Amino acid sequence: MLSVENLGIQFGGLKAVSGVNYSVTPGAVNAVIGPNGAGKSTFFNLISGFYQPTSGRITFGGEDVTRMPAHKMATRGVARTFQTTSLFKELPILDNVLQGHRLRMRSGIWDAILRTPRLRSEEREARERAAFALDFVGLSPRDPRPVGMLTQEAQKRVSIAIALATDPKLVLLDEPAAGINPDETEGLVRLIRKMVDQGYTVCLIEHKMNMIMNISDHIMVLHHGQKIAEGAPREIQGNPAVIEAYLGGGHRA
Amino acid sequence: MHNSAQNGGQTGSSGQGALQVQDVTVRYGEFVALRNVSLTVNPGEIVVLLGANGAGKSTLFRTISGLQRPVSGTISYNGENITGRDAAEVIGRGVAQCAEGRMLFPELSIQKNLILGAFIHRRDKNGVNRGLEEVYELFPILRDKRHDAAGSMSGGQQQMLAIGRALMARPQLLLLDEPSLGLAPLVVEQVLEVTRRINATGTSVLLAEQNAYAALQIAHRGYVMENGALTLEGSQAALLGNDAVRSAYIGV
Amino acid sequence: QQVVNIGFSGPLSGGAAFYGQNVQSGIDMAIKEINKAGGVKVGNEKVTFNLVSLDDKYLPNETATNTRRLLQQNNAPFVFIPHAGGILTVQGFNQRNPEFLVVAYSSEPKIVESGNKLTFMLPPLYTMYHEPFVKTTMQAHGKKLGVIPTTSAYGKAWTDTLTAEWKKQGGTVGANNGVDYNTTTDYSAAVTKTLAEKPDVLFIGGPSQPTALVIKAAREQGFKGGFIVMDQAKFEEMDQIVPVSQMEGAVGVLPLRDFRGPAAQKFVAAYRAQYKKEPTSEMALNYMGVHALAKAMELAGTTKDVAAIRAKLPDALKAMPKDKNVYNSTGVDESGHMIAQRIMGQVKGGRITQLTSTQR
Amino acid sequence: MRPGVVITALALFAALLIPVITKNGYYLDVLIMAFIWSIAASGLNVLLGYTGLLSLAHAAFFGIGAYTVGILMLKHGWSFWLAWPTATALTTVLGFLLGLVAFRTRGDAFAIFTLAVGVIVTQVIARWEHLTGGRDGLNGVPQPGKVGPIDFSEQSVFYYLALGALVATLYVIYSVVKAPVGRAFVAVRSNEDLARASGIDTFAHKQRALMLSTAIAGLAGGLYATYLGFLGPAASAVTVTFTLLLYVIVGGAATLAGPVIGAFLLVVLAQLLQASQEYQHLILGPLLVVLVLFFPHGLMGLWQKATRRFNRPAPAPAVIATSQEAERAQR
Amino acid sequence: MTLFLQQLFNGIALGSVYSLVALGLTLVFGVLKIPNFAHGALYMAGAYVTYALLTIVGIPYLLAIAIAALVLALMGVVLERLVFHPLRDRSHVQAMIAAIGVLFFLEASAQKLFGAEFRMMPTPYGGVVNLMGVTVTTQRLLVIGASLLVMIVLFLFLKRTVTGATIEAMAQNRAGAQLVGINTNRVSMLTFAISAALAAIAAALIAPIALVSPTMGEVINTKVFAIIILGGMGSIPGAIVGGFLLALVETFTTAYINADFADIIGFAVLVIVLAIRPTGLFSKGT
Ligand SMILES: Nc1ncnc2c1ncn2[C@@H]1O[C@H](COP(=O)(O)OP(=O)(O)OP(=O)(O)O)[C@@H](O)[C@H]1O
Ligand SMILES: Nc1ncnc2c1ncn2[C@@H]1O[C@H](COP(=O)(O)OP(=O)(O)OP(=O)(O)O)[C@@H](O)[C@H]1O
Ligand SMILES: CC(C)C[C@H](N)C(=O)O
Ligand SMILES: [Mg+2]
Ligand SMILES: [Mg+2]
Repeated sequence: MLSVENLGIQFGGLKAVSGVNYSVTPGAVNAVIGPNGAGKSTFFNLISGFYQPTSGRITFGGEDVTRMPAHKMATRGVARTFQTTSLFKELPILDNVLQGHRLRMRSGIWDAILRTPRLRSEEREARERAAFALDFVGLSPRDPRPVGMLTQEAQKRVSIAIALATDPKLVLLDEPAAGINPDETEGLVRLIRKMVDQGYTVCLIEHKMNMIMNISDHIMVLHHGQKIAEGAPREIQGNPAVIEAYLGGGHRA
Repeated sequence: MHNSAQNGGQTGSSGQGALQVQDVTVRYGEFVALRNVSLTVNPGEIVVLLGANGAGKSTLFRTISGLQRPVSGTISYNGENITGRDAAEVIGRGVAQCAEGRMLFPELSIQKNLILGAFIHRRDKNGVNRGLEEVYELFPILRDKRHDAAGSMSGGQQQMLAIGRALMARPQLLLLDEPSLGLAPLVVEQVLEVTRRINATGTSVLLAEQNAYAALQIAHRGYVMENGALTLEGSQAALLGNDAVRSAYIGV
Repeated sequence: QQVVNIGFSGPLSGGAAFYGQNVQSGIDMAIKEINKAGGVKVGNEKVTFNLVSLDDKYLPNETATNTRRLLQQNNAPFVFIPHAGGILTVQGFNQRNPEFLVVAYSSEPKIVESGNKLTFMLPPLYTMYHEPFVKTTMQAHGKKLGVIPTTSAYGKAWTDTLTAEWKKQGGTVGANNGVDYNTTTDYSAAVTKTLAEKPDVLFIGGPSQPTALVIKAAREQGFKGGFIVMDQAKFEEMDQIVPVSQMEGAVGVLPLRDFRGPAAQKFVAAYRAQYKKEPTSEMALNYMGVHALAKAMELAGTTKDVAAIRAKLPDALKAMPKDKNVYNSTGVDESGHMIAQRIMGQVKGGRITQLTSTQR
Repeated sequence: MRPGVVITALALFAALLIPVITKNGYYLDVLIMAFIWSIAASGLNVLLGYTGLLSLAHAAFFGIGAYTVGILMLKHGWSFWLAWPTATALTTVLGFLLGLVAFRTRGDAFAIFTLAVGVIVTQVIARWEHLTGGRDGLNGVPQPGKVGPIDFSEQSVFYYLALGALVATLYVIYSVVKAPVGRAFVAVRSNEDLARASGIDTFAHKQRALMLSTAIAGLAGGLYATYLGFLGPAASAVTVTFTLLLYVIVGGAATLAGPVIGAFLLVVLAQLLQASQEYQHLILGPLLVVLVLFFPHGLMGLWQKATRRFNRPAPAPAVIATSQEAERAQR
Repeated sequence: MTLFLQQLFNGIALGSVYSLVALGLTLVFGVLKIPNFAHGALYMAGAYVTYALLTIVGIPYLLAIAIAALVLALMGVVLERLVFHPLRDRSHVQAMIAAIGVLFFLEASAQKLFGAEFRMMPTPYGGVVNLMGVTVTTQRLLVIGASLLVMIVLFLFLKRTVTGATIEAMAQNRAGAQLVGINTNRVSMLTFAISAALAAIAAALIAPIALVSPTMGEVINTKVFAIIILGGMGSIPGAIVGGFLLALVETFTTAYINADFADIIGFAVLVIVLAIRPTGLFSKGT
């Protein structure tokens, strides 16, 4: 699975992430928490290839992927969602999810013009995959509306479906429960559980502590770009450094 | 649970700093961002607006400030209808906003940011200078860095500047949109403390927060917004005691 | 009673609009004159003319479309075109069905070299100016030539042949510092560079007004020598921009108004009265072109058979009324080129005077 | 059957019949030029409409295509049928090379970068006299030779060649945009970061879109050269790109028919306005403003609104990010 | 050496005009994010208004420039209201197309009103001074002096006055400007007014050297776009530095290579700069 050594990135003078050593536990829900600006999203950006680290090493499945660009990371099996729901807004659900399978296709312009058998078989496969992903998250492929018009909750599901359509091994979810109500959060928790049950590894950033405590198998806490704690939910909840930095003095969990 | 503004200073909705939002609906294109939202801020109150990311808090704030036009509903301030007025006019009446994303002028100096905050009082030079003094009093760090570009400061300092700039308009009602965003817990406490002090001088405050626990500590009343609609309202104590609120916004 | 449409496709908007309008006005004037006189008699019929002008913005593809429109919608047997690109383009189809006569106002040699049988070329070849221009200025000022003409296709062609002539007569030629007279904002940089070579004579020219500015810049920077002015620029337009005194020592085309001969004087007076501006050879040659065509129709006895009309052109120029023959043309040569007197001028002693007359 | 399909079939049928009905060289000329401009505008649409990238060097590729055909036929005696594909291949390769550098920039910077490239190409054409004839241009580019009994120098026959090229171009674009590769173009336009996160090699897809678009520009340029017979540097000028851009926007970007409708409308309009002479730009200018103000998605936008059924992507709303989006992207 | 100095002087004179025109364009881009392709047409209109005031009304040169600046400011406002304000939230391409429409209209109007011919703008500053072998014409001195003066006044206005600060504020954060009570509509109009006035002043200053014609704006248009891209879109120092840089590249190319290559090298410099620094010289890093 994915692991990082001494990972760091600097923006100008700001060390957004520094000296992080961490391994994702396969087949589990791995949570990353920490105060605003702690570097959580930056950490995701690093391990998904969006940012190039200024120090350290990233390996995935035994391969050194330290400077690999984002689209290649996706091909290796690292899929992600964004903190602010990010979709192909003017496209309908199915087209959104079909984009997620593009990385598994080889057909290009000539296949399109000549309508090669490869194109047709890939297209069929993509549709099957999209149907599977949509079914997994509980959405219908037939909704013709642009996804920008769907509810927040449905949009979150679409973004997860896009990620699933890429055939990932590891799925990074950046605040998937932000912007949805407690009931919907329940649904999301069930969805994430189902993902893990089906063999996906999930890495998750969340501020909703009840959700985190209830769903995660393992938690890492970032603060000022550094890892200040790591462990099972129980340990983290009781960790004085975490309470001090994140949960807050007044927090009674 | 219903309105029980026990701590809310003087009641009555037409005194200074009184805001009444009635049945406001806002759309972005075909997306409905706010659905029939009604809310009140009484003079002298701190009212907190809780809600997750994308619930519509900022949209409501933008609408009150005149940056966004509602498709229906009315907003009145001190008994006067201000629905759909220009932002410049709204602030001219005493409603200032410290907006999400801070909305600073990053390349201008801190002092210039503050002076622009007092844009509506620009002819009153003495008043502007007095305002500057007050803000510097409140946030001494801003005085030290007053010639630096706003964008060069750390997030927390920028947040102070954003609040300071809103105060320069000498508002009777201050809209604070997630002032704790991106701030370390310690700074959050500081900001909330300042909010309390501003309120103590008679300014009403409408405060949007995700950091519900901390916000509720200083609020008199609060509302909960979900998916563009208000789903709960109540006093500080009532909200703190509510299970749904605790599970959704505080964590158990 | 028949009305024959005469086509014109030239720049009427954009940077070259002024030039296009000048040409157009010469054609227009001749047509009005003929019509006012009751038209011409072709066979047994009275024929009058109607000008159909289309804007081509100096773009060859627009010229082609315009020309097809003039042929199909207006049945025009003649199309006047004042730029080489457009002319060369329509020469690609003017000998096919329907046939039409291209009336070319451009002195680009390729136009007649191609051997197109249905082309009537109005201006004289510019190469006729070279020998006398070079001789005069080299004698008066010295053997070193500075080169700073416009970089249009026409300007380049002029430059090549003129500098060759200058060398042939034993002079030396500086670097080509040509600039695009249509787009340059400030000529001083190019002038400074040219003057650094300490030339005795400057070869300049493009549209009249920028040409005058180049003279102005050269004089400001202390240039004392003479100028060879390309025939595109007209003294009578340049003196609107700079005083004649600054143009001292320049050779170029004699202004039409100084051309001796009754036809020219009559034309100048009539043109000024009608169009409230100074006529130049552009107007005059196109004016002659229309009169020549009218005469050729008369002689050929047809308004449709353009080959026959073309065949009668040499006779037509000889037979045409003397008071319309502004440049005393004596005919049209084999290749379709009008043979006319164009008198050269020079600025001497603060006045524009005749240089020498040559015939082609 | 969808109304769009019916209308397309009718339009194609009418287009096939026209040379049978009229031999008027002017009408055919206007239509042939409209076909050629439609092809070029469709190429621009691949990039601008579907992929969201504005290249202002489009006419430069049109010009390069035209000059390639012109030079090969005129100076080297090549057959059109060989020169034409060569020109198209060359513009494709040059598109690839442009992309290598240009895709370092984004948004407005990309547009202006390509603007500068366009200006340079025109200037080079105007100055490389030895090759291009410089400002004199190239004269006498031959017409396509005979193929069997078919004589392409016959205007009405050439008409079918131009029409065929347009139909083929539209078929290619149609096939591409509904295939995975073209869907990925749209993904790049819609949300480049998400596209990357979903494993789409956005650079490679931008390259493909650019190459397809420059190939089409070269194709159109080749037709132009052989049809007109004369080439000047003006054919590659940036003003030509702007004209093509007008066709795309007025007709409707990111739609198959938009650029064609725009080209036909404006080419015909320009001919009608010729009658009004000096007033043509006085009318055309304000007309453009009105079109943009009131038909933001072009004429096809109107059509889609009328026949809206959510199963097709809406036309590209904002091709270069609007100010708000740009601001957001910076944060 | 003299050649060098002479070309330096030529370059600075030309650069002041480029900078002035580019400043107007970059201001509008910075504040409104509109690439105003009609900017060159405003420049042209400014020249004609000055020309008309001088020759038809008979007003002295400097006064004519001032009045022309005011007239153009008004035109700028009208343009903003009628065309660009309604398009403010649309894509740039649409604003560009609309601007091209405006350009067509203004050029055609100029041709209709004044004819297509080049016109010479008279100036009272026809003198020539010789400094160390360098020819210094009074008009060029005026161009440099007046441009510098205008730039300084503009700078002081932007930096020292509250109204000026509103322009900068809006450029940096439109919503932020609205929030502090700045009437952004008014600032938009003001920006367009200043932009058009700057173009008019530049045109009126250079016209006695360069002639007046309906298409005079087309050439400058491409150049000033190149300049503001070179300098960084919306950057004020970028416009100034870019303007002088392009003018100097042009004059020195003319001087040491070939005049005919001035344009090509100017744009090549742009391409190279952008290839290395995609966002221009003075932009903040992305
Ligand atoms: N591209 C960038 N350039 C400069 N600074 C950046 C960049 N991306 C992130 N940062 C800075 O790095 C720090 C960490 O940001 P990050 O987005 O990772 O925080 P986070 O932990 O995800 O916070 P939140 O919970 O608010 O999402 C912040 O100070 C942020 O401003
Ligand atoms: N300009 C806009 N155009 C379209 N949709 C928008 C726009 N601004 C906001 N939205 C959408 O409206 C909804 C409400 O957004 P809003 O910013 O008001 O939420 P919020 O409660 O302030 O959230 P946060 O906690 O993230 O600040 C979100 O779904 C958002 O995506
Ligand atoms: C000066 C003119 C006679 C040149 C002409 N316009 C041409 O294109 O050749
Ligand atoms: Mg984050
Ligand atoms: Mg918000």
